[in-house]
Amino acid sequence: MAATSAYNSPGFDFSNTYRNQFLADRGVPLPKATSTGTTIVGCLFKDGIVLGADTRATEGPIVADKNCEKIHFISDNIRCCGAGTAADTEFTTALISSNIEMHALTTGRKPRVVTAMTMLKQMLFRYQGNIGAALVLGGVDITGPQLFTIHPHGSTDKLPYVTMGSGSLAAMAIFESQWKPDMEREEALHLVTLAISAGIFNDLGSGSNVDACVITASGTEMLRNFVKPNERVEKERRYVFRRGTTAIKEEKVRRWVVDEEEVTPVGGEEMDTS
Amino acid sequence: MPDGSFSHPQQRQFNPYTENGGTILAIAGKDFSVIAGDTRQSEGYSIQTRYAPKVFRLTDRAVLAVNGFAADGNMFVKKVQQRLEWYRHAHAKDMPLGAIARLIQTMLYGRRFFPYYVYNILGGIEEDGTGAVYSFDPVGSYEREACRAAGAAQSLVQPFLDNQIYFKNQQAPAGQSHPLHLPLSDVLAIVIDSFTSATERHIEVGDGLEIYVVLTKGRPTQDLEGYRGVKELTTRPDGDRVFLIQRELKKD
Amino acid sequence: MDHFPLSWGRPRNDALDAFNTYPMHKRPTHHDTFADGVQRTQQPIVTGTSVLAIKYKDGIMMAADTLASYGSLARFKSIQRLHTVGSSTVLGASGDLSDFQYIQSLMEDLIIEEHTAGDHHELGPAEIHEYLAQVLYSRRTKMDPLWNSLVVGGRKDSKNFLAYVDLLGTTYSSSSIATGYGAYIAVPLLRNAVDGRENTLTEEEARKIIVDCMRVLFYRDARSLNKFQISTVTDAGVTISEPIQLETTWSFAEGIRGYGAQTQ
Amino acid sequence: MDSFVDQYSKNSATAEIRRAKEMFEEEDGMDAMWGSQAGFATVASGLPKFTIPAVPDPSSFLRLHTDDHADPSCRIKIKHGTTTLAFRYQGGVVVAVDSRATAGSYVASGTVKKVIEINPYLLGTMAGGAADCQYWETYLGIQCRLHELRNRERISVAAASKYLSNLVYSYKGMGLSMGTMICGWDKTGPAVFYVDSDGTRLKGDLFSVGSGSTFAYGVLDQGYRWDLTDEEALELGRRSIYAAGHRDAFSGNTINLYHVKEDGWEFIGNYDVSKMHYEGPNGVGYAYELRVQGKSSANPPPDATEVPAQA
Amino acid sequence: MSIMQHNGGSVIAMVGKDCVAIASDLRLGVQSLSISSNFEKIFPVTERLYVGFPGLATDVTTLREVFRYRVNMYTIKEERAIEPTIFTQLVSSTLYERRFGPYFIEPVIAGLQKTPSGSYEPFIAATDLIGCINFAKDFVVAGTASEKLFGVAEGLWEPGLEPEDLFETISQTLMNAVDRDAFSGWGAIVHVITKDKVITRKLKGRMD
Amino acid sequence: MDVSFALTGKGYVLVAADTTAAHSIIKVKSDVDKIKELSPHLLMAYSGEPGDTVQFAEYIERNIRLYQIRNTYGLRPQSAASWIRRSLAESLRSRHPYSVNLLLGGYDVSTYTPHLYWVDYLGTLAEVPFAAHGYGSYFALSLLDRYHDPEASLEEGIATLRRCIDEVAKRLVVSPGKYLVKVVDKDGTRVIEI
Repeated sequence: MAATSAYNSPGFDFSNTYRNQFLADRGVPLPKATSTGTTIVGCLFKDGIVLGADTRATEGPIVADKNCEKIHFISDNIRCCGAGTAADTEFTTALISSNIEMHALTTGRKPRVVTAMTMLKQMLFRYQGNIGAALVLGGVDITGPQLFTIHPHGSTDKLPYVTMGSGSLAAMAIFESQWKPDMEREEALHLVTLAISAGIFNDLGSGSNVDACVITASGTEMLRNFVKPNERVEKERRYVFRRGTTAIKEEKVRRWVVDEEEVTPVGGEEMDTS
Repeated sequence: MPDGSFSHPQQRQFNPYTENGGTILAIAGKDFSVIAGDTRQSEGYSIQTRYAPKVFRLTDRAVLAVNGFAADGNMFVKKVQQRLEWYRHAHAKDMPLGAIARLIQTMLYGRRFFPYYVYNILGGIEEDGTGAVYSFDPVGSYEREACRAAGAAQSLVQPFLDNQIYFKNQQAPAGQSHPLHLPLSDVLAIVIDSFTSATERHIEVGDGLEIYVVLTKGRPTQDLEGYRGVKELTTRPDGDRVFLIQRELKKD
Repeated sequence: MDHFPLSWGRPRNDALDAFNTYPMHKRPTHHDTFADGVQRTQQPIVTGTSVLAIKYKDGIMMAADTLASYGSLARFKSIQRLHTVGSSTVLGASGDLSDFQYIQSLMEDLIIEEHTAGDHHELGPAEIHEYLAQVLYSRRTKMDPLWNSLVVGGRKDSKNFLAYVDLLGTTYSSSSIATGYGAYIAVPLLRNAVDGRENTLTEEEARKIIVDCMRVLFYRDARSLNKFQISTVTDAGVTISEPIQLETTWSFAEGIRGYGAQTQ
Repeated sequence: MDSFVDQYSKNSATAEIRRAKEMFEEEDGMDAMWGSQAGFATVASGLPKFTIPAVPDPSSFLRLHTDDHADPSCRIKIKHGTTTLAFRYQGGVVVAVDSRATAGSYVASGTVKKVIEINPYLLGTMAGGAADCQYWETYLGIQCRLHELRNRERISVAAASKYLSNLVYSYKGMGLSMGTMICGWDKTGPAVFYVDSDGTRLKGDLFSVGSGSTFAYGVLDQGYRWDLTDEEALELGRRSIYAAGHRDAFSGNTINLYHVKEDGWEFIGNYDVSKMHYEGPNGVGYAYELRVQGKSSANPPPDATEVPAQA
Repeated sequence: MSIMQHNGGSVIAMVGKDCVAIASDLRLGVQSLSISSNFEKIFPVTERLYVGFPGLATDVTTLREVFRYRVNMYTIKEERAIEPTIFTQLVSSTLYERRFGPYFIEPVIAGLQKTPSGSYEPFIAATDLIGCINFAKDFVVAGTASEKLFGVAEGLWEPGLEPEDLFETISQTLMNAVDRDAFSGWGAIVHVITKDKVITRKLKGRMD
Repeated sequence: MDVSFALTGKGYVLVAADTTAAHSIIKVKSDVDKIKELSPHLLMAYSGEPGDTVQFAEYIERNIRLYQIRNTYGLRPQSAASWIRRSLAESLRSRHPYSVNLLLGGYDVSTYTPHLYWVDYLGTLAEVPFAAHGYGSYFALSLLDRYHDPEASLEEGIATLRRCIDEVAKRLVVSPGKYLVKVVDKDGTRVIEI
């Protein structure tokens, strides 16, 4: 803790690795991070790109987050969907978003999708797959609509319709059977919804709602919770407890001054035991 | 290689078990018993079918729920049913609940060294007319309880039942005590809420819900009349009565 | 048995710790053997890929391509993987084909035996399925599995029957079933098209659904072939078509350039 | 039809189904599955048979799928964890057990009956695999009854425990897990025998078995004397199980207390560990924190005016 | 047994009407052996912001020190108290920094966020051990009893609970969940944070 | 197979540790002092990986001393415990971590309060009224739950400690033969014969 700044120097800190290895050698398995089972897709249409994602985050078989956001901001005209280790997709896209902003400021031009793609693949390649981010990158720039997938090891693909995540096969089946070139916006949005829904209903790792994002030359429209097919039904009864149900050993109350005009001094701590 | 995972080629290649998800639970009341299970059958991240029953009527007063590896479970239920049939032929009556429980123990223990990967819960009415639930581990240890959840989401559901059925950690209002048995309507509400909650948080639970209700002989049935999705399965007019309630669960 | 307090009652690994001298903080390293096993490694040799089947108004329809793969080699290109059993059942198989051929001969025997009993009772799809489930389950219990995923479909007494059984003896029935890669790729499409419409779909519509799915499977399953057979079971009996050639389009590939910045 | 061919053909359909049937009969291991003996036949007539998986090393197969320490993700979790104790004193035998069963970190049950009432004169305790103990001690109960019928006298504790020991020893190395105390009163007076699945059988005055046994010993050894009164003895048993329930994560929930006397055993009661902690059996909680409430280790000199609160 | 279960412990946070609550058990164990029944895992960050660290006990202490340092530096630099959202990002980035050698902690954050209009809004969040944030509107859980907590909370929680009702709901959720977990328990502590006060209560829970 | 105990009483902390140095199945020496006097009012019992223990204890001892020289006053027990924990936790992040379990007993002369800290090799710190390390803890903790009294006189404290030692001698397979017992109170630290 020699640093005097609240902010540490950038980059990963490996200081715990020896210790963790030491623990692992003692036969204790190390825990896993939240991963998103996930269905994410992207599809090209006449005027631009539609991206889609489900909103379930899982830890093993448990749903950790029912409504998380998997379509990440890169720049005004570029978005990126993430599958894999949740923290990795989050931080990788945030980092590239900031680099793209810097790049845009340096060059004074609107960022290109291919620039973001190159930054992402170079970063992921550098980490040799240890950063578990599988991404679908889409946007519209001066060269027109662009759609890429980036795999954790840094390989990329450029296709008119792409899917990623555990529900990718289900979503791809929809695309393979129904995609056609030069669709209208509504058509494309509907198709993406279908593809994500196929993931939601057929893949256990994906679930809850459909997020979509439409990017055209004229702007970006983020459709958060575009379709909500899985709202919880109302419970059969209420479970509010009578006050005093829980047995207490001791109680401590700390009061804060809220109203600053109040002149009377307020006791900092009062204690009563019940 | 001292890593404890000694194994032989055959085991590596062929694992005779798999896991098919889902959850079951049962609650016993004073003069009724409720046994429920979801209907999803999955393997890995795939849903194999949205309707595969996990709860089976054995007699008019005994219902068995099985969970774990579906092939083992189905085969096990078939064998129990076969044994009960034989018993019927020999005794001209249904086997009593407590005896079925012991039968299930010996059958499970017969596979002590190659266990059935099955968690069983047996629910029904005892000979004295009280509701009962018996829960089993895969190799046959069992005990009679008032409520039990098993399967993929057991650790989500069981503490909720502890709280709502046994009133665990709840202080009763001064001068009062918690009821010993809950009414059927409350139990059904808790069962349905347990499953909708489990569906929210466990990926292997969902699609459909089947609730079997066994009522002791002569018990009024008005709390089931008009209940959404209920139908009667009773085979004999003068004995205990079995009802089935079917509900939908979320499909994601 | 292990008597150390932390692992009391658990089996002791005698190979590791013959004299009960287990060190305190050390445990056998974690390894998810279970997950490993589920991957079903390469025991099967010559294999077939997906089988698709759905229920429709007048019966059931099943399809499978005609490829037998030897690892990644497309070894035999006109193998039939649909098999008629009796007069109202069809059996589709993916997985090891020699095991399937054994099952076929079992089926022949079974039907002949039933026939020679002379009671004019014929095994229907439900009975065939039950039989297969018993056989596959008992083989798995002997740790000597028949390495197949089977789909049994049929129609008897104007009732449609469609069910699945695999090498572990796992069974289920559903209005649409697919094995192999089909479980991931075709099932979403089949469920969209069939669920809730089992009693209204015409044969035409059913055929279109099946062909569409076979096409998608051919696009995405590297062990598949664009030549397949369709079988139907209706009140009229079982039909298995001649191999059908799929029509596929690859035209959009023309427009794709590279994997990144390339435009030409 | 041609039953001869059928009998010897290896891969006809009937042969296949016959093999399947053989399989079932084998695994049920029952001679009579019919009639009044259905389901209990084996236990009544000779040693039961068990299905063994067709693998080269069945015990490692079993460990592969059931040992949650070697592989925490193993799916077939057999319940574990326990504290049981039994000791002999001038007034008989006190048997005390907890009631928790854990599968991995999950508390699978808090109401397990870990004292198995073999017959009115014999008790067995359960530690290790719950099913192993339940099954074999039930079986032992049958054998004890048969002994009575054959010999017109009750079986001695020594003989009963020897019977059990011989039984489980014949399965040694197969993966049974059980550590039990057979307690009773016979012609020789009160007796306690420890029997486990390794084949150990020990006669003794005082045993504690299970994951929490060390904690129970800690209290038990300090308070144990041969000439305890009944009251003291029961309190010692209860207090020792409480101590284990408190300190051992895999033990707890409730205490079941039994007393074996000359005329057979008596169930004394079921005590919630939490209630024992706060209130004890008669209003005084066992809890350390209650016992030391208001006490302080600080020793300020009498002239110190103010003592800052303890950090 | 995973390293996260070595010392045991669980934390849960819930949103109520203009209030939040955060609660944890008090056990410190070494695998099955319980060492201390007074090991707090929840620490105040500011007046209306608390953070809970379930996981490996050594990292609980270390991270508590790390965050006390970083929050103090923030306060000195910015001359204002850190807000829950900002603190959550700080937690997230601190953990992700150790992506390849993580602390074995899954923090849970609960507090009241000051809105531009000067009122306070409930805020809860949790992250996994490498800092992936889970913003929730109902409840967040972590620790060895997380599955059990999810199940009970999903059943008991409802929106718009008053502070006293929220206290009952979170206490019941926590106690019943940890009673089914071998590695959590040994008493519990609950903090209910409202605009003008923080109520801290120790619960009379099972001690086995 | 190290065993160490510590418990607080009225105005003191008793710390006991076995005196065996063992290599595998061999007892090399049977009068080893495993309790370091870190400062006039601070004792540290250490056990764990041979080599690490002494190296770490001496490192701590020197640094606590250095602090006292630099600042003219020593660290209070809480501060010392916190710093020692931190040193241990940080060493764990290095290539050669110290595998040492500690019991820290101190007497705070400004509040007249004895303090006892339990620290394990991972750097887990907990303040407790009594503590044990090694296999002995499996027997002693429940015993101390039952018999420990925070207001016990030194004689009573020693009697309780005796119980622990006897219990371990009775039940532990390879129980250590001899123990070294030290006490810290307002007058400083000293060895106690038992």
